[in-house]
Amino acid sequence: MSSSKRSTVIVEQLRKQQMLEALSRGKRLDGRDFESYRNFEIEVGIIDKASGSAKVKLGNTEVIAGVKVETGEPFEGLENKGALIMSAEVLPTASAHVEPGPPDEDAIELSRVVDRGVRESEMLDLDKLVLIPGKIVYTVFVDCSIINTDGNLLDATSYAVVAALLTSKFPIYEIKDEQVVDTGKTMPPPITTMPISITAVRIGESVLLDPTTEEEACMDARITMTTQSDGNIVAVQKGFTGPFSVNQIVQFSEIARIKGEEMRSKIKELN
Amino acid sequence: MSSSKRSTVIVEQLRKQQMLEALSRGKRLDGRDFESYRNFEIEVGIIDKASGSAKVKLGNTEVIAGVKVETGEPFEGLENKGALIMSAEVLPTASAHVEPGPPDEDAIELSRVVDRGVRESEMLDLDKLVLIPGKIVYTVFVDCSIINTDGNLLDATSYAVVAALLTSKFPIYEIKDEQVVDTGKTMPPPITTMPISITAVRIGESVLLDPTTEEEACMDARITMTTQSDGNIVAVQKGFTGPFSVNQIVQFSEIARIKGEEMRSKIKELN
Amino acid sequence: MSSSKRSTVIVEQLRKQQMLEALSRGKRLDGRDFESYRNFEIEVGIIDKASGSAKVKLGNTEVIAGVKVETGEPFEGLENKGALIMSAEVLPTASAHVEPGPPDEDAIELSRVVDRGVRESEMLDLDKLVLIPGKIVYTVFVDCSIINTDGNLLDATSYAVVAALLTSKFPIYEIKDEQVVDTGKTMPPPITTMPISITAVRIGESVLLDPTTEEEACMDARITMTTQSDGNIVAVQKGFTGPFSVNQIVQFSEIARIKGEEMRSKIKELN
Amino acid sequence: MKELALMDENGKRSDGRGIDELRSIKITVGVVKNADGSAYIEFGKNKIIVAVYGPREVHPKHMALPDRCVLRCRYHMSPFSTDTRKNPAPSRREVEISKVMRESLEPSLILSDYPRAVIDVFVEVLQADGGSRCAGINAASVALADAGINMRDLVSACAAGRLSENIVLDINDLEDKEGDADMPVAYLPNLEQVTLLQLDGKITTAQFSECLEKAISGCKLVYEIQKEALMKKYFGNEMELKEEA
Amino acid sequence: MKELALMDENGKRSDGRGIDELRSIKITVGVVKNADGSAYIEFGKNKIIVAVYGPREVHPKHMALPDRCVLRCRYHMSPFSTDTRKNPAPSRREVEISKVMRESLEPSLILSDYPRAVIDVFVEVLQADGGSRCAGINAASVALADAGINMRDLVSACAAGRLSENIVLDINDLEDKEGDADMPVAYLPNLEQVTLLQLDGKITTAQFSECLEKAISGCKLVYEIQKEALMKKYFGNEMELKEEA
Amino acid sequence: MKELALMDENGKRSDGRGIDELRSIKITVGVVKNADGSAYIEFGKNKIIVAVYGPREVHPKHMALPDRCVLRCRYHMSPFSTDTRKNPAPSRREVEISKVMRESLEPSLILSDYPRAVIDVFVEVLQADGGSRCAGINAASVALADAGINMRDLVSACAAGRLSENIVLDINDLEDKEGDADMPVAYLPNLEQVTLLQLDGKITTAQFSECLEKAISGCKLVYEIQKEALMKKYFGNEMELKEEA
Repeated sequence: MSSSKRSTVIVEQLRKQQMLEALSRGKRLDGRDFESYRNFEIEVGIIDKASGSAKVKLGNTEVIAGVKVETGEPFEGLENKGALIMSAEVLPTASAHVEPGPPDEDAIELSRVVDRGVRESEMLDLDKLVLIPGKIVYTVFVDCSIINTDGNLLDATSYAVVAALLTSKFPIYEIKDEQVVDTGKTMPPPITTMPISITAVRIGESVLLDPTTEEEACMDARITMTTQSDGNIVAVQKGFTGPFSVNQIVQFSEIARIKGEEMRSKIKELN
Repeated sequence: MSSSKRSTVIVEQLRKQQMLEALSRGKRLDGRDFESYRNFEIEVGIIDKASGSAKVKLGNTEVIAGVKVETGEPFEGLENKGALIMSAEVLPTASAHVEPGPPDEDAIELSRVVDRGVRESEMLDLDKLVLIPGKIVYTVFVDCSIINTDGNLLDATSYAVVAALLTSKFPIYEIKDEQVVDTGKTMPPPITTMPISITAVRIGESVLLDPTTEEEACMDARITMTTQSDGNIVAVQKGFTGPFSVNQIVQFSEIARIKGEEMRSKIKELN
Repeated sequence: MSSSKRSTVIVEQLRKQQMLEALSRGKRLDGRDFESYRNFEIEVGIIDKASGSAKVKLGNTEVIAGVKVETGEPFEGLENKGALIMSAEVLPTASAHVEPGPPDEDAIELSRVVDRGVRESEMLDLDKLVLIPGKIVYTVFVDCSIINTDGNLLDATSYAVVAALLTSKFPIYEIKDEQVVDTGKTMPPPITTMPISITAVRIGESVLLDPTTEEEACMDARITMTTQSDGNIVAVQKGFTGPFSVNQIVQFSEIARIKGEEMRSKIKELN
Repeated sequence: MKELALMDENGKRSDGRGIDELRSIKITVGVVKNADGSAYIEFGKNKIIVAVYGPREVHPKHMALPDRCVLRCRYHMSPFSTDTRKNPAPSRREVEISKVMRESLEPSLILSDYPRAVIDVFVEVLQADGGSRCAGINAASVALADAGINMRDLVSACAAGRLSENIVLDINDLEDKEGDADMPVAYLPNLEQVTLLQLDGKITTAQFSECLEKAISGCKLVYEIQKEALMKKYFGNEMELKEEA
Repeated sequence: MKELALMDENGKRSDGRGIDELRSIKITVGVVKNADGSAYIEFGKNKIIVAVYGPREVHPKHMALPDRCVLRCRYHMSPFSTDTRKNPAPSRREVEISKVMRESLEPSLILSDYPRAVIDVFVEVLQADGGSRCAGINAASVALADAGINMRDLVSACAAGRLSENIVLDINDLEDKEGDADMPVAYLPNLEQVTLLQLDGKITTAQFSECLEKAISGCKLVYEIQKEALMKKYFGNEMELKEEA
Repeated sequence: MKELALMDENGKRSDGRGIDELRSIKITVGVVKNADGSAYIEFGKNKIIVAVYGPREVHPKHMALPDRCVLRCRYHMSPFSTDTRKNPAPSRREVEISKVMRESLEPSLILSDYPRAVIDVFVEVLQADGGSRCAGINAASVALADAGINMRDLVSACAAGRLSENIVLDINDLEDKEGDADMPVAYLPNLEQVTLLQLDGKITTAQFSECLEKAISGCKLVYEIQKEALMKKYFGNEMELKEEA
């Protein structure tokens, strides 16, 4: 059951007023302008035991994504496609407010929205990950561990997943006598496009990209939009309890496309 | 672990006294005599996606049963029979006192007693629901959602299950090359009899059929008896923390048979 | 998540002082000297439905172990070995401080340390419990129910497991037409050695074998060492929050070997 | 090939509707006797029942908020609601929908009027078709009104989507699975605010705006049906009198 | 064919018993050292241990009842108790039996004597045969007496059932599985009240009464064994003295 | 055959190390921004991050201890940390390691300095090699120091083990699986006390002492690396100045 929450960080009235005042002057508390992302680092291949991995730092937010490739049965209704399974855990290391345990609704929403971007863009060509149609397919696990939180988990996780997949080496499996054999060789994954999410929050009338924890604590509403390499939109998620006007959404969709293209180039470069 | 409960509805002393007084004059608070059931409606076929379904209203108690038919492995020890699986959930819609979550002991008892009536009467001839003996059989799920509670969930659920099964159309599966194939055709289920449960509560020395929530809040003990079409008894369950005398039980067994026959005719008519 | 505990039994300061005083005079509260075990009884074959069983009483500590033998798939990475699965439950009967529910960290540690002694000593020759290499093997469940606790659950459970395995009769399974068939005959299990654990606690500078609940409530640290028939050590586990000196550990290792041999003879006799 | 199935040469969709046509919608208010407010909706083949309990005391008490009411929402599918039997344990999908549903309803409610209390919204999908979250929001908002909760506006929800080159209103199950994009939207018609927005599928920026506008036009149609259902319950007799007059 | 297996031409049952014969029953009182009361029962092949803790403080405190004692009961099967290994997690069957067992014991106890407290009854089935719930109730009632809980009467339990045309006493495992009906009953012998009654199988109304009477006659036999077990613990020496005298 | 793989004729191990050689170890302090203390360790192929939160208030409050601080510890493996994907739910192995890890850290801390508070130690294994519990303890102790918790000593941990006739230091993954015994040890170097000791495998009493001594010698080597890492964080500039001078 979903329930209204106390703010995860108690925002002192003073601090919130300060923020609104700064925003009214077009400035954020950390000095960025509304459409700037924080510093951004990606390191790939950090987990040798994974088929692919990436660590993303977005300001102080830090996420690791790892890709594991196994074989298994296809999903019901998707018998001729490889299986893609994503999860995200906000580790209790990540902030003083995380309890260890199974993922809560925020972590579930997080992994489902990231999943949607990858799945709907068909970033991975799952048709190419079938060994025996209807029976044995590649199973691709993408698991994310959030190590430190400072806002905008969604984009940080999304970039880590994309970078980990892009730089993966998938094991090549073969079927011999109806048995799966790991050939010991690897191949690049069948990548078709690069989905990039862009997230903004609305605080009063201001719409800010890449919010920090402090900004999320003051937010009225959140929106995430994922575009693929050709600029088409593949996933949108409005979050939190406040509304957006149609105008705000349409304007944001343009920003998300442009900014997405910018981030896409950066991630390509970093790899 | 089973634990004594607070009464689910706090009965004011006054109201309970009022009830005992009325009962001493042979009358119930809603005007019924002791052996009368409340108004009773059944609607069948309400869920197109189910193989069978029924909604029962018994006074203000409202239950939906849905039948789903799939194929699967038989149960251990019952290799040559179809598998019948029942569940019941008291939805949180049903009253201010229900918490969402996995079924508690009351819901488990409910579904197990309803199940016992269907299973012991052999209402469904499970011998006829085998595809490959010992390997693949029909799996019949009967799931019940209780939407509103006003007492006597057991009978309402039991009638919903019987009506849903009676009016089901089972898919016809065939085995081709050791694989299950859905032929797209349907058949009536192999029905042999109609189990009907009758429930009473004892309040002081009075034994009342078809109790309301208010009456259950005052009850000392509960008893349910299920008979099949030929009048034989197939399941009995005493419930709650008070005892019955042998005499009360034997008298009730006669009432359950007669009243069961009456309800059986009503349900047949309604279909 | 593992958490510091309140003492399970609240030790009155007086009682603890009394214990330290007695220990300083080389005596325990129940009169034993430091290296003595309590009275010790084993009864085997008490559960007819199990392939093997044993009840151990060690003072007032009472444990039942039961062995069940089935067939199943081997563990990943151990394709050519039978599967051995151990569990232990401290029943809520066992003391006023046990809550019913899934095993807590103490019960998990208990069963894992007992398991380690059996597994590392290769007491059961799992290579001999294979039916179709890589596909079907014997699965040996050893489940322990702790009925009453008075300290040193670890040794009591360990002895119960050893006695139950030693006196088991395993069903003989055969493969016919790729199907498992129970021949109805039995065989003795493939036993190679007898692992025996010895447990001590340190209270102040005293190291006592076979502690009671009262002594465990005063302990600074605990250590368990398991030796096999040839005197070699196969498992060690330091427990609780206090440290040991290297000297204490080395001295204890000698005691565990000698005492282990003594207990081994006793268990052999009893069978 | 795919497009042929979803839209014929006359612009008719697989279920016979035109591009801008809603499925048939029927809302009944006050269907769960014990609840403080309730509604039943049939939206295409969706059959959904919503019960509202509250405002009432929060248990456990430390969940209460000093300055406003807690809103809780459960979206749940009955095991018989789907083509293949659904396991009754809550899926990750149900957890996410419960969350976005709660968030889409919250802006419509004046929660500061009920400090330290809780309002529970239980959404039970008896039969699921495409768009069950929108249908559920529509029924939930009516049920909240039926419970007499102070509101700024009703929440009306409807999806639009893309079938090949066409942006169409109110995606059904088949169109959701076989179509190119699905965008559920919830809207406060008087306040002109969007409280739910999701998308999966592929769509250009231009189509995105068109799709959003279309979904909102659908919300406005739904709004009328919601109001009518409430009128019927509360002024049913008067309405009949007027019709007679 | 089936009847032949369960009853021979001389009216002997598969385990050699006559129609009205109980399996062998052995009850020992005070077997769990730490418990406030305890009992061990062998009832046919059933081997069951029961420990009672309480009356004691309730945790969490809000579970307490102001006017009487809470009774809690857990029926649990050890993994090695059954033919095939039992998963240790509680099954739906164990949940139901815990409930009917608690309800069958509650009328025998004067719970108003211990307001705000709790009594816990833990029933562990070490080996299961037909009739484990009856055997468990018998041991539990003795363990409650051993714990010194104020009681109106002991609860005695026994099943009867139908094997073809015969109503027989105390159904065993094979008879439960292959027989035609099984009816476990718990009874307060002095108060003449039935506190547990279940049935599964097929039976006429006439056979139902006969079966109930037979089960109660079994309860009365069990009652004597329960009393004897308690006497042996509490007056063991005196009894021996008398025998010697 | 087995020995050949684990140790060659020149006394070199499968990864090229000698008998008394540690794998390469790298510790970085203060890597998790939000934590009160943190450390990252690479120990062979182990990659482990530890965050410490506290001393802070306990929730729920009844968990608090009146005379000292509660220490909590979670050892957890990321799903991608192992050769085959690890299910994220905590395994029995993780539960045991969380426990022995907590117990190995507790003697180093002056918990009586923080009555009624809690300290949480979260150990996340990003990549697992043999000896992850030792590596985790080393990082955890440094993270506790980084959090400014009052300590008697650092805890240093290292395993030794037996490969055929040789007792070797710091068992790696392959040696753990194929070797003959593995003994993880944690040690307070200044207080000369053992706070973790486990063993699995086969070993004589004589080898046991040798193995224990060898593990402790490893702990002492690790201790220097731990201190250096802390120095680098807290006196990094001074150290560089000295080097320059």
